[in-house]
Amino acid sequence: MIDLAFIAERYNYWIFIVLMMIGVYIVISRGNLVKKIVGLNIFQTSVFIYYISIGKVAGGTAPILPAAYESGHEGKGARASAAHGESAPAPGAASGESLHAAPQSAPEALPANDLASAVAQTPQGAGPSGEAGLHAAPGEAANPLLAPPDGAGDAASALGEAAHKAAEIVYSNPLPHVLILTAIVVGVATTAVGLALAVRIREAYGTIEEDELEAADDIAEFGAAFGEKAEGARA
Amino acid sequence: MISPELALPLSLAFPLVGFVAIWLLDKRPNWREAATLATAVVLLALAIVVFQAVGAGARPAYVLFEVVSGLPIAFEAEPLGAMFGLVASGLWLVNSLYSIGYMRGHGEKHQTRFYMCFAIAIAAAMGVAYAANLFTLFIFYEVLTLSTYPLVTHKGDAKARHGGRVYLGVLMATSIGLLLPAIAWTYAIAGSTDFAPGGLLSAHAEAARPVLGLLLALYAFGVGKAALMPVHPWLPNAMVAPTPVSAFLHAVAVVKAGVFSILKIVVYVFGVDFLHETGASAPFVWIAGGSILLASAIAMHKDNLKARLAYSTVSQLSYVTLGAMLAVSAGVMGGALQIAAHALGKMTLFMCAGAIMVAAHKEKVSELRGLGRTMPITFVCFFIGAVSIVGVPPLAGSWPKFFLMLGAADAGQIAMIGVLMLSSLLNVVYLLSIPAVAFLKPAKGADAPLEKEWYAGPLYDGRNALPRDPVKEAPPFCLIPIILTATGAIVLFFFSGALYDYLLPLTETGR
Amino acid sequence: MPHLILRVTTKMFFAPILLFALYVQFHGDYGPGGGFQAGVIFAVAFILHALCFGLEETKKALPQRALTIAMALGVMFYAGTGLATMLLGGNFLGYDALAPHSTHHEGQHYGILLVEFGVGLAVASTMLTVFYHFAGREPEIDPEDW
Amino acid sequence: MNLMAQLPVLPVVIPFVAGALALLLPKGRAPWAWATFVSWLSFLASALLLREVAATGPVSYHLGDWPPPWGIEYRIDLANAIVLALVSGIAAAVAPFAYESVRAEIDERQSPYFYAAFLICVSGLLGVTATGDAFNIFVFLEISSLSTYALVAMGGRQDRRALTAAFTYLVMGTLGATFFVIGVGLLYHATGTLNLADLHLKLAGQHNRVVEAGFAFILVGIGLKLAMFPMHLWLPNAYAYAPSAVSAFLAATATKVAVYVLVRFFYSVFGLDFAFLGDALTYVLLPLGVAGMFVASLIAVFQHDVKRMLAYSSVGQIGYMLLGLSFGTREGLAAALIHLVNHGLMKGALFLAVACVVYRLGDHRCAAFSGLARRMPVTTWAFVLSGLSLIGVPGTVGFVSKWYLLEASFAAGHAWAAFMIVASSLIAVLYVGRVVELMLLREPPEQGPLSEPVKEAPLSMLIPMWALVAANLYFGLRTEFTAGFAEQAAAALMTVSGGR
Repeated sequence: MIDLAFIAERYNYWIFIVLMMIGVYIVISRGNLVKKIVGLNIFQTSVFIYYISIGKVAGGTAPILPAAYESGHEGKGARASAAHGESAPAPGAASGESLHAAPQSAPEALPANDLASAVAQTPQGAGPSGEAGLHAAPGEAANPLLAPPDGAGDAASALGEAAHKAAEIVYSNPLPHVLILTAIVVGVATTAVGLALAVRIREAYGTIEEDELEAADDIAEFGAAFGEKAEGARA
Repeated sequence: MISPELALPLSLAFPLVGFVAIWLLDKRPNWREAATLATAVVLLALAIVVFQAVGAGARPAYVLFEVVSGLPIAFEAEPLGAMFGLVASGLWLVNSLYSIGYMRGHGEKHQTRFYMCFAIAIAAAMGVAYAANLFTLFIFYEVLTLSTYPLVTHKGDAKARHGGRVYLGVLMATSIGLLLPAIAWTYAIAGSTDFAPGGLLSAHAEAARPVLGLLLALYAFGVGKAALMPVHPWLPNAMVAPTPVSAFLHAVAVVKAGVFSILKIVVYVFGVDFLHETGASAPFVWIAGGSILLASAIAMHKDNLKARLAYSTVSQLSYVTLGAMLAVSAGVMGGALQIAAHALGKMTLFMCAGAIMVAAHKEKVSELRGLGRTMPITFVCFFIGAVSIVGVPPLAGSWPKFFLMLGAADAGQIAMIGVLMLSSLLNVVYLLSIPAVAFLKPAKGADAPLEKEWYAGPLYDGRNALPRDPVKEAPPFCLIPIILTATGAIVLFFFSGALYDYLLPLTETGR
Repeated sequence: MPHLILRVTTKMFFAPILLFALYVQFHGDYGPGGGFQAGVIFAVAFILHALCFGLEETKKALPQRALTIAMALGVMFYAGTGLATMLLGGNFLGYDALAPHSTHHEGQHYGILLVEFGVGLAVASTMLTVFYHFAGREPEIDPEDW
Repeated sequence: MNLMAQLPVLPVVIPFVAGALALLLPKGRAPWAWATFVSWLSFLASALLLREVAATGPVSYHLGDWPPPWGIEYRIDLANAIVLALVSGIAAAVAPFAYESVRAEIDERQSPYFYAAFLICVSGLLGVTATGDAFNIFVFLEISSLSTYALVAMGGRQDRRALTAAFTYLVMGTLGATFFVIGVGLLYHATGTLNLADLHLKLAGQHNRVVEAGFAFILVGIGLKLAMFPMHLWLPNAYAYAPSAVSAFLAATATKVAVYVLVRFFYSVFGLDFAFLGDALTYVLLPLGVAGMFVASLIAVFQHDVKRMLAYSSVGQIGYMLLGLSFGTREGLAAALIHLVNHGLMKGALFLAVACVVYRLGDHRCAAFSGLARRMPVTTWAFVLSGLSLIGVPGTVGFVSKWYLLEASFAAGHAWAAFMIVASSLIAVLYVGRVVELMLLREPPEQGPLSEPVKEAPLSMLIPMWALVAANLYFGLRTEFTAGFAEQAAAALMTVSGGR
């Protein structure tokens, strides 16, 4: 018995798979170099969709602090922490518990520079700041820092309150976005290099159709191959 | 007197010193040859020191370093190795003398390269002789192959290239394709590749027994240098090389290294008793026997003198393999003696063939008619060498045959006695016919008038491409070595008893 | 000149686009934004300029050599920040080393600003370089072809 | 600043920063000198790192002071310390070599770009090796690949086929990287972490489709990157038409790093408890490795172009590494790691020798090698010696590799595999022997452009080339740095992965 609802509610994965297949198909079947790059882009984009899908939490909002909580650094810190803490795997995740396990383990794995208290005080450059792969670190690192600030002090109680309020909102997991932003950069760079190569190929061969390129190479090689055979025989 | 412990590594290092000296003296041929000879003399002296020490019961050893954990490059002299070392270094001296005469007589090119390669090759042969484990043996075995490749292809023409290709191809294919996995397998079973008295594998009988036959096959054919049929083609193909190289291949180092390795592997890796008990070697007795007869038969068809000698070598070396595979002490002893005896005999024959080439420019047996009268010394020596190989007393070649037959009887392989006898007969036919043609048949055919003309008329008329000398004996540098080895073949007959005693530990440790 | 409107519009938009790029750049510390987005927007301003005024005009304003330097500088800012933190005794990109005595991790702010600036610079110049190279290969768009 | 504490990140960061700086240098000698200096620095750092790791065990470095598993961790154990040393060592040899070679083959105006791309490529490869974060591997993989595409395409001035080769490489490489990133995504989906060590912990006991699909995607993605047969089609042309110095560097490092990533994922992340891995080893890696060994080597025999021949040989040699991996034993893993290093050394030396020939004769087809022993003896002997190493003659690193592979096959009970290995070595005898015979025993061409008298290559090329040849010989006899470390690394990896 096919559970249609089961299939339908995972439509994002179907989109991912379909796009991926389309992309790979174009890469393989098209002889035009630019079309190949187009296919490559579709393929990569499908991966972006997949990554973004797994970061989505049912009912969660984008990891941006609502204006109501925008009351200074503290709020933002709490926002960041909450965002990461509440992130949960998307529906269909094979083992959600491992993600949930991360938060619980956070307190005992206190960061070296005492980030547990720091998190309430400093914005942790959330998702969008991620740029290159190296940069994924902060976003990722913030992941477990959901724990309400346990650092004592007068500021702390206020902070805790703000954090508590912030924690009521469910956020999507920003880390996949960070990763995907990096992947986009890589993809853009790849596309640029690919197109540049296509341009150079067109200058060198006068065509960007794979068949014609191969034919041109074969003709050149055959001419050379004739000599090469003679040389080979002598050699 | 230098200590044997020191002589052992020195005998490996000294040829390399010679190598550098030869290289540096590239532009001064006389000094270069002097360096070769000096190296050979020193090497022989070192080999004698080791030989005597081993005879006195010592086992000089030297560990270079460990390449891979559990696999050191290590050397240890034992009777068989010491004997091989002595034979190789002694004959190398003779061969060097002869090379000088031959190479100059022939006006060969690239002589420096030639002597350099020789130096490396003899170092490798010494390495094989003194190797304390299979791993070391394999390393030097490969170095020997590679260093003789430029010697085989010395002429550099299409024929030499083809010969070299077969030479390298067969030897590399067998050593990498069969010998190397065999060694690795042995290592996997025994955890070491050290040569052990009584046999390395016999100590791990349980693990070794199921694969014993396969392993033995890998070794027997993997040591391609032993030229057991069907891995023999490299040997006839290597005949394109200059004669000193052929002599080196056949008598001094290469095939000897092959059969030496087989003997050593049978004695120290498998263990004679272990093989005897399991009977794993029985099929190889037949293969060796077949190889003996087949190669003899082929040799009879060959008109080219060197090719005939080459097949004779294939046949004679299978004696050693046969002796090893009989897996009884008399067989092993026969094989060991055959190494020395055949070395002297075959060396003589090859140098004679070379002398004939230098002096008369003849390569074919049928062209030798009447040549015995103009080159009597050469052909008398040839006769001695041939008779020794046939196995007639009082020449060195008779003892190995005696022990091999004894071994065949011990092992219950009565058929092999027949094989050995038949082989002797065939030897008579294809070897003794050569001096017979030279001495007894009068010179006739197209060559004869020319010869007369050489005696009578002007030696060189300017139109002839080659300046021809009248046929006379080869230069003394060629002749002296021939006489030396021929005498050696006679002397060895009388000293075989001493050699037997010397080699006795080899078979006793097996018991 | 039929494309006068485009040119005038471009002139009007040019500066705001740059300004917006800078906003996105420096707001990245607090909200959505950051070097990559800012860099792209920054580059867009010049691409628009080139589209309307011709590549040569844009190249006069922002020569290729400057872009090459900016690209390298961008990476240098990024990696240099990392090196600076290393020199100051922290780990690579350990921003806290930038303001070691701060009680609220002020270093993190400095670090992220510097790094994002580097990224923005690199992205903008790379984008423009790519554009220059592609556009430069075709003949200039003739005003009559509009 | 405590230099030793920063060591794990230095080999990666130094060339990265320096690559950007190289862009600013004027054309001519400066970029080359800078690249050489930097690659030596990087090698020094890697060597120090190797020494430290060998002495004190794995080193962990927390990028930006964020602790793992949340921050990016650079985790250096012996396995990647060896690969780091190999990659930076080859870079340190190729960089000084490159000056003359590049000047002859590449437009001089491009030289700053060339050296910038070269350094970034080095940095990327080192980054892949050093990092302990799955996504970071992807990023560095792409950084190195992108610069590689550019480097390969720079051969277009000599032969326009370099452009199509680079394009094919780009398409295949991007497909591979994207597959890899899908695989990483699936693993993240299943575990919520990207740190390799943490992934291993969280994956323990998980045997579901998500993890299996992730494994498959990673295997295929990295398989494309490492030119696993039959996904090798991009490699021969890319290596054949790239500038010679680039060919040498790539052949010695790029695929090796990919093999390392495979090892890392197999043994450090999935572990032998992951049943799917065992199947993949037996039914995918083993047959493909053996097929690659034979098919690629056989194709190599029939090549008229020496660079293409060596490229096909590389595909075949990768087969050996995969075969070693596929046994799933400590010995097999050690053999794969040893061959990884050793093959880098020998292929580097061989390609450098070809580069010398290209420099003087402008051709890398067989005809150019005819009679080379008379014309360029020093280069010829370098080629011969490293060719012997490729065959696996004792006394060279090739032999050490073969030995360990054979030992591993027997130990794993795959005696037949041992014979496969030696049989394919014999094919290597054929293709190496063909060129060696041409060089040693033929006369130089008598007419045509190749017949002009040529000198030996300049010293700046000979010295780095012979340094690699010497390494081939030295590590063929003294193996404590290669085999010794690789065995320890394999033992450590096996402990992690729960194998024997």
